Amino acid sequence: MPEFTLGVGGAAGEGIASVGDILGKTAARLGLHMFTYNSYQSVIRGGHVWLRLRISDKKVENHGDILTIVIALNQDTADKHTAEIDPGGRLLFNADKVRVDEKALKDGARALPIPVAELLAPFGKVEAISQNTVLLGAAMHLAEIEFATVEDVIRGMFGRKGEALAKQNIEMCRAGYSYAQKNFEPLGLAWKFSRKGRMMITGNEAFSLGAVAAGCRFYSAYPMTPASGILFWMARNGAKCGIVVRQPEDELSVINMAIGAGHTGVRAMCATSGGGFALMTEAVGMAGMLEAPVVCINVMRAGPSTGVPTKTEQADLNQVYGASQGDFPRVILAPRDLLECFDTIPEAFNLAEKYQLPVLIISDLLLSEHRESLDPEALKWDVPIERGAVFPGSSNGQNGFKRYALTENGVSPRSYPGTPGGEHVAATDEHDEQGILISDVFTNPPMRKKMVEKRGRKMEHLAKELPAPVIQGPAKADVTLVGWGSNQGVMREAAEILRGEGVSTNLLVVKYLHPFHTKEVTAILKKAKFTICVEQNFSGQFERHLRAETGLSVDGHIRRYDGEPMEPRQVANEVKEVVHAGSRRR
Amino acid sequence: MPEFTLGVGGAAGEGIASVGDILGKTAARLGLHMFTYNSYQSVIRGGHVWLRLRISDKKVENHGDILTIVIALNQDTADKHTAEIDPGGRLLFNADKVRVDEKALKDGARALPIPVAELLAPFGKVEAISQNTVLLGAAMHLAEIEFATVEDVIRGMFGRKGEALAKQNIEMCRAGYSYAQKNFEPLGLAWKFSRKGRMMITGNEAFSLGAVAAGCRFYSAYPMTPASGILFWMARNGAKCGIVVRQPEDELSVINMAIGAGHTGVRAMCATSGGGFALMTEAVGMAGMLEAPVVCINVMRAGPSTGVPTKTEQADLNQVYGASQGDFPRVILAPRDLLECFDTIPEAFNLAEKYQLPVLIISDLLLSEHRESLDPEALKWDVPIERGAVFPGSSNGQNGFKRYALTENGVSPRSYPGTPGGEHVAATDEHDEQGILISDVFTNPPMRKKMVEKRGRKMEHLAKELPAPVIQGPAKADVTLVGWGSNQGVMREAAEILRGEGVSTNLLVVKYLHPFHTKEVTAILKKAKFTICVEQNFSGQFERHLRAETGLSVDGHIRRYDGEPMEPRQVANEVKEVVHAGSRRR
Amino acid sequence: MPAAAVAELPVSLFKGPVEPDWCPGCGDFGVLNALKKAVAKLGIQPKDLMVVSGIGCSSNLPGFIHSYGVHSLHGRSVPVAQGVKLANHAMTVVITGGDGDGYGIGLGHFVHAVRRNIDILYIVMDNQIYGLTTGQASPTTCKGDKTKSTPTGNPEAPINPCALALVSGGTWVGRGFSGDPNGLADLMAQGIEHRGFALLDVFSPCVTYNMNNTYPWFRPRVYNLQKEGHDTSDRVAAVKRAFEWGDRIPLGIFYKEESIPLDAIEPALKKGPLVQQPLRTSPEIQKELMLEFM
Amino acid sequence: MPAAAVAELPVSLFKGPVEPDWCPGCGDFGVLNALKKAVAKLGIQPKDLMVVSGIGCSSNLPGFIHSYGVHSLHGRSVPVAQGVKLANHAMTVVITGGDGDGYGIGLGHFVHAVRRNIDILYIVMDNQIYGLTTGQASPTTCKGDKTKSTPTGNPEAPINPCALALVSGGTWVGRGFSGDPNGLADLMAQGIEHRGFALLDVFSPCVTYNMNNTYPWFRPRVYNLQKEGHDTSDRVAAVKRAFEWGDRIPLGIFYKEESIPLDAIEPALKKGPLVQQPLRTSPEIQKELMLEFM
Ligand SMILES: Cc1ncc(C[n+]2csc(CCOP(=O)(O)OP(=O)(O)O)c2C)c(N)n1
Ligand SMILES: Cc1ncc(C[n+]2csc(CCOP(=O)(O)OP(=O)(O)O)c2C)c(N)n1
Ligand code: SF4
Ligand code: SF4
Ligand SMILES: [Mg+2]
Ligand SMILES: [Mg+2]
Repeated sequence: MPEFTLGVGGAAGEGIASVGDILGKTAARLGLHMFTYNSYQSVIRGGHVWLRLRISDKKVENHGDILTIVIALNQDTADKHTAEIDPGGRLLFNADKVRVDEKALKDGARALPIPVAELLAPFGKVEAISQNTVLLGAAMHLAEIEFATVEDVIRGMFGRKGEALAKQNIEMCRAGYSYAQKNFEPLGLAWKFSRKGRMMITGNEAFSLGAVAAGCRFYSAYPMTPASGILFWMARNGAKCGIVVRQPEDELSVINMAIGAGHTGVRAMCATSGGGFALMTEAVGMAGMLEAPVVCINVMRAGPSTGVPTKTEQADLNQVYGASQGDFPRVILAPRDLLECFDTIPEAFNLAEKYQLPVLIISDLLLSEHRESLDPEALKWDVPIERGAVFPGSSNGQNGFKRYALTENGVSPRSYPGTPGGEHVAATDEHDEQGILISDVFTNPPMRKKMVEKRGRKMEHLAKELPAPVIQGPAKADVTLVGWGSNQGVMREAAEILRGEGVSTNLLVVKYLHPFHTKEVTAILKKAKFTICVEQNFSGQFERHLRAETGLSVDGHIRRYDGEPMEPRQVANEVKEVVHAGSRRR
Repeated sequence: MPEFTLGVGGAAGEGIASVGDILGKTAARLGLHMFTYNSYQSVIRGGHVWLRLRISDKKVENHGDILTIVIALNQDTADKHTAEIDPGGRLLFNADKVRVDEKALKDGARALPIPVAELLAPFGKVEAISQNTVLLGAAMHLAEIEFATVEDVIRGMFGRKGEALAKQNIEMCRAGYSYAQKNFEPLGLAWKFSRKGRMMITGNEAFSLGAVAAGCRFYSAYPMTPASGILFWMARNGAKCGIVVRQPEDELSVINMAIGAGHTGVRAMCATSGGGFALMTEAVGMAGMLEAPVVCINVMRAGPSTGVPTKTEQADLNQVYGASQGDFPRVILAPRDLLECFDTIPEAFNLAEKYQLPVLIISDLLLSEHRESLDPEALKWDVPIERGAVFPGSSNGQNGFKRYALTENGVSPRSYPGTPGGEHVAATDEHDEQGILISDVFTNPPMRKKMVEKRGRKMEHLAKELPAPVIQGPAKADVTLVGWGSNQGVMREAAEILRGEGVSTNLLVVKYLHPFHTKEVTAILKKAKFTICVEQNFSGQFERHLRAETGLSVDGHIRRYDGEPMEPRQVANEVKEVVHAGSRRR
Repeated sequence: MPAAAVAELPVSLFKGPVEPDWCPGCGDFGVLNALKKAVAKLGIQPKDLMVVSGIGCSSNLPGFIHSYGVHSLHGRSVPVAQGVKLANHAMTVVITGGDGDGYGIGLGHFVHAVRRNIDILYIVMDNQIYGLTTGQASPTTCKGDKTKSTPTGNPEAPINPCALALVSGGTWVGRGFSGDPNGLADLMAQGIEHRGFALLDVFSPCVTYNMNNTYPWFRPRVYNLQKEGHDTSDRVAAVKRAFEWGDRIPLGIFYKEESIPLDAIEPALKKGPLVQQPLRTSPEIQKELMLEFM
Repeated sequence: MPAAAVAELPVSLFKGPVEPDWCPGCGDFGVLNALKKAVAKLGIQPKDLMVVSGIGCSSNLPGFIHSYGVHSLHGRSVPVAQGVKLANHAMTVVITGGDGDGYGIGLGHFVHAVRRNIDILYIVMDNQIYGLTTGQASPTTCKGDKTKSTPTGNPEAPINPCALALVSGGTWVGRGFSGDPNGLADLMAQGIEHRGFALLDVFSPCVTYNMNNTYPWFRPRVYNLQKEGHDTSDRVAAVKRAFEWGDRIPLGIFYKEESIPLDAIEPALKKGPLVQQPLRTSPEIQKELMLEFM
């Protein structure tokens, strides 16, 4: 099972992302699988950017914890990462600029200097950033990636207008490739390229495509890392997909616009990160009260407050669960992998429109910004679109339309503005079936009670639609890992490692956070021998949520909150420690 | 034990509140106890305002569920409340305006018409509102309240400038009083007036006095029912207490100003209701990250969204618990009665300053707006004021002050701006001990981890300071009522009723919501035979909180969410039903 | 908005399901009546009218007119209305709210909406007070005025909403007075017909909490800009007029210009109202989108 | 602010704990240097200076100057700074932020702070772009300009921050250019010395994401108001100048007037900075407060 992981490091502005993009796309085209995670900082130039790209011929769901080839674009990278390279790995560096401490290398790892200036000499005066292309070329040779496909990828990236530039880049890359061919042994990965073309795509881009599939027609957002990727995609592609894309003055405006649009009958979505979501909470309650559909994504980053804007964390669950005052129905979904990013959007819109409520999606920097290979056939463009009960109109032009009719399942047919006979006012004050306020003049406690219950009933019915959670891996196991959202990728591989080491392990990763499958999850956890909650935060927000919903506590937990995503080997090791400590405690 | 409850009803603008104020103050001066609850609507004129005033010679903690005298200022009131008057009760009404359906009266209740126009004739042309004073006079006679004290109270209300007006009002009141003396039997309450002067005060006013006692020097707020009472008090009295009072453009500004002031070294507070608090949440996280002290009160009203602005509910617990993204320390307190409104503010400031974090107080319309008698001696003005670790200054004018020094208890000495040698930047980005950002240039995962843990440690130490919850009532009981905040008043009386009826009942009412006394509460609940959670909301937010913190579920619950506060008899009856149903289930 | 001339409708068609619960004499009655008159005159069907408001006494208005309406959050009517208009630009969208709602908590949205220039009429019932919350200072309360929140006099200078709109690129800026119902209805009709974001600030006295800016106070002071030959195409002159306060207070149109509203140039709206567009994209576009990632 | 003349301090005293991490050539370097120069010249001790910012490249400034600072939330620097000043009005409070921070998400706070007139200098590094989030349109991005969020050109008109301050009762309104460091330092010193809220909008080019409003674009266009005999006491003239854009763009002071800032009239501040007041109230006052309820 050939596989390797490349690390590219340098300062912001040194072209790290493009190395990852070219190599990643090439691998995907050749039919390999890839997963890349970019560790960067909240600074425009400088800092230490560190991208890891894992390429394998089987599906990979995280960036792993091996390091086969490192491209050091600056001294800093060599200093930081030389010692991390696996035995048998290689360090590629610009011999003119970077000095390597060979003693730091693990046994069998080797440092391979590339005479970049010499190789670039034929090109005349070129920008300093060009070193990345030369070193990439050298890495292609080591990793035995076919050069012809790289050529195609580079050409595709520059497009028709950039033919000359593309050519120059290809030649620079070839210079590195040829130099490496002459001087270094490849890693011996023995690929079999299926040449099945795969996409290379981020979670944010998958959300965007999902929105198109869902028939989203309105997208509003205010820039905020790590949610901005959706805005970028939408700004570029919205018009051709028939989507109105707006970046208004703040997040208050973002969600209120989206609710206005959603209320009017178009599918409207918005996204932000934790701080922006905090500003949106009041309007989430408004959507609950108006019974207006809206889909909102909170892409978590390391908090609290401004926190570490370019780092990942899963610590906004409390915020999303508690968004806005009062009791009202809402749905909270946490997609667990790239494909679910796509699939969750149509699902969210169907729930939002059928039940007329806000659907909140929780993602995180890891899920939203990582790049991964994806089969194009996996994207189900032809999803069912369910718009729920809609009033068709009538010739009655009088007052009296019951927008909030008391129904058995709590859902009252909507009347899109513009529909004859369906005139009404949707109000955030408590109201009666017609929407007439009952907060003024005579507060009507019995009607108030009915309206609270009507809204509440929607949740009971909705809950029945949601697919129940299932155990992944063996039905019976010594250890059950429990988690949510994006951690699935690392948890699955950790379980695999553990099973390989004789610790039978299965996992439960929850996507449907609210409403919660209390009965099903309780049954699963009660059967489990030893449960460990794995999550990317300090206080164990999901662990607490689990207890709130089931009354059950887990036997141990693994938490990380330094901003870096978990790695499978690290998790597997910690599981063993936790089990050991836990069984001693018993 | 003499006691009666007066109900006054009419449209907004008919002077209902002043009837309650005069009678309530009079009772308090005479040494009686009183509790009043005003049921009004979100409308400036009109609507149906319904004020209930309970007067007793023992302490009363809720408005009860009896109705002894009703003053009907309009037809609506007579129509709505005639049938509710207790046997033996009286309905007073303006014979010129209101018709009463005597058949609706319970046995032994009587309707007493007052010829208002005739009684007011001697005063010439007077405003229609004057009927309230005449009817009040009649009620004083029925309730055997001393007229001389009423005179004093009215005089005090109009102040020196209003002597003529006061006199006229007194005479109008006397006209009603004398008419009743001549025509009706009093209720026969046989008061013994201790004449111990008591205050009559609202929860919001108690919060305000508590702020003065705590040394609060900055108060900011944007008007929002039911929190506005604090702003009104502060606007009138702030200057003389040395408090800067500001009403800025919105709640975002409110809390950010307060945090700026708190960071600078003054005790700063703000208050709002649920919708305003939603807007404040991002800044709550900022206070957590800057480690700035701030006290913020969320006075709940019936939600979601604009909801029923003038009605009570306890449904903002999720919002306050989940306020802002990320994990950071915060304290959540829910005062349970009038006196605790006062006491909680100094306590909150001490916690906020000693642990440098946001302290969030949850109140509700019932607690904040009800009026109650209070012994002036009960107010502990001389509370301890603990400001926590403060850097005294030094001659070192260089960079290097460690504002966020890693300490054992997580608290690092603050340096008030202006202090020599303590210069630093407090940042919402993650930072090192000096406050230098670690989100830029090089994100430092080990330092990040230390900082998260440092902030987290504050909570552990703080938790040890908080008084543990105790069982009220007998140590062992068949039924244990569990609740939080303002419901204590009604729960205590319900328990008393139940005990009187042979159902041994005790109660646990939680004030310290976060951090939570998990160990102590678990011990109490595990010992309890049958637990019932009593709260004023639809979804059972506290019940879920309890489960999240202890893993324990209650055996039954009583919830109300039509906007009206619970009443003791209603709760007692529901307890019996729940116990009955629960024991059948078992 | 209505391109071709359409027949007038009876005002009674717009009678709402309940009677307004404003205090007797409140200026907002005049605004409500004028709005009904304006839309009736323009022949806008109730089904094609969307009235969006925030929270406040004034913001209760949508409940009192027969049409579509959203009674949104305090301060958020403007973004909600923009969302509505972009979702269905065939509708006539009118925002009705108060000075606290629009110029206090909602100020940022207001100024940005002006520069964004979506085709909406924004009517502010400016009573220079927070009515519904029983009488605190608002952003247009005059300096020195006593209110419940400023018992010793307001220390802050008022904002100037018309001037704010004017310097933010406003394409139609006017002011009305609920004491002049016909003039007001006429201004509303013009504001609706204007293509772009139109601000109509209306003096709408609060008879319960504002004892300074009352009907009798306004009457001798207000004058009509259009009667004094004001040049509505001169932005600087308009700003100068907007500064007038005290003895002479202008009503009427400060400024107007032909404009192409954002909803007319937004590419996704070229094919007609968004709400009428099909939800599926073509397989060609799907393919194109996927190819970008390969 | 400093009443009596005090000795100048060395600029080096204000050297921050770390080097700025802005892109080489970023306009914000000029703003930082000018601010250090200005406070050094005015003899303000680092301990008496509080620099408050929001979030953005520009908002990182407090980290690069030795003084007190709060690096607050995106858009919230203005309320935080007002809280600081009211808590300790003996300090010199300067806000430093970006155009997105102050004129986008923070616009409401900005305009209300102008009318509230608390003694603060607000410096906005206006690069007409969102820098830190990698190049989206900001509220001052020109119409038609292409950015990451407006790839086919910005359809919204920019706001005019100086004009907004002018029509909101601003008592000191100026504009600087980080390409003119001495002029900028001088404007900052004047803004700090002004008693009241002072807005200093500064053209501070983003060399990475704004390829339209660059140093070479500005240089031939900017001119100095004070060199052209502009009357800084004429508000309408100032608004007119603020409208100038294109071939001639004014720098310098648009308007100033003597003012009494709110912190000078706030009753609770009469006895000195709030932070220095004792926390206990007298038993007499306690009694008085209680008696009100009896
Ligand atoms: C977020 C939020 N803050 C505060 C309030 C309370 N509130 C309701 S109406 C209002 C002021 C209304 O003033 P204005 O807009 O001038 O309307 P008016 O009542 O004067 O017509 C306020 C502060 C609220 N509903 N929501
Ligand atoms: C509530 C919130 N929304 C969005 C962001 C993301 N954000 C950080 S900086 C910034 C824009 C900065 O632009 P500007 O103020 O002009 O500063 P510049 O970087 O251009 O100096 C944004 C949108 C945030 N931190 N908080
Ligand atoms: S309080 Fe004022 S604004 Fe509100 S309804 Fe009454 S008069 Fe009108
Ligand atoms: S991105 Fe622009 S504003 Fe930010 S540091 Fe670089 S040049 Fe300056
Ligand atoms: Mg108003
Ligand atoms: Mg900027």
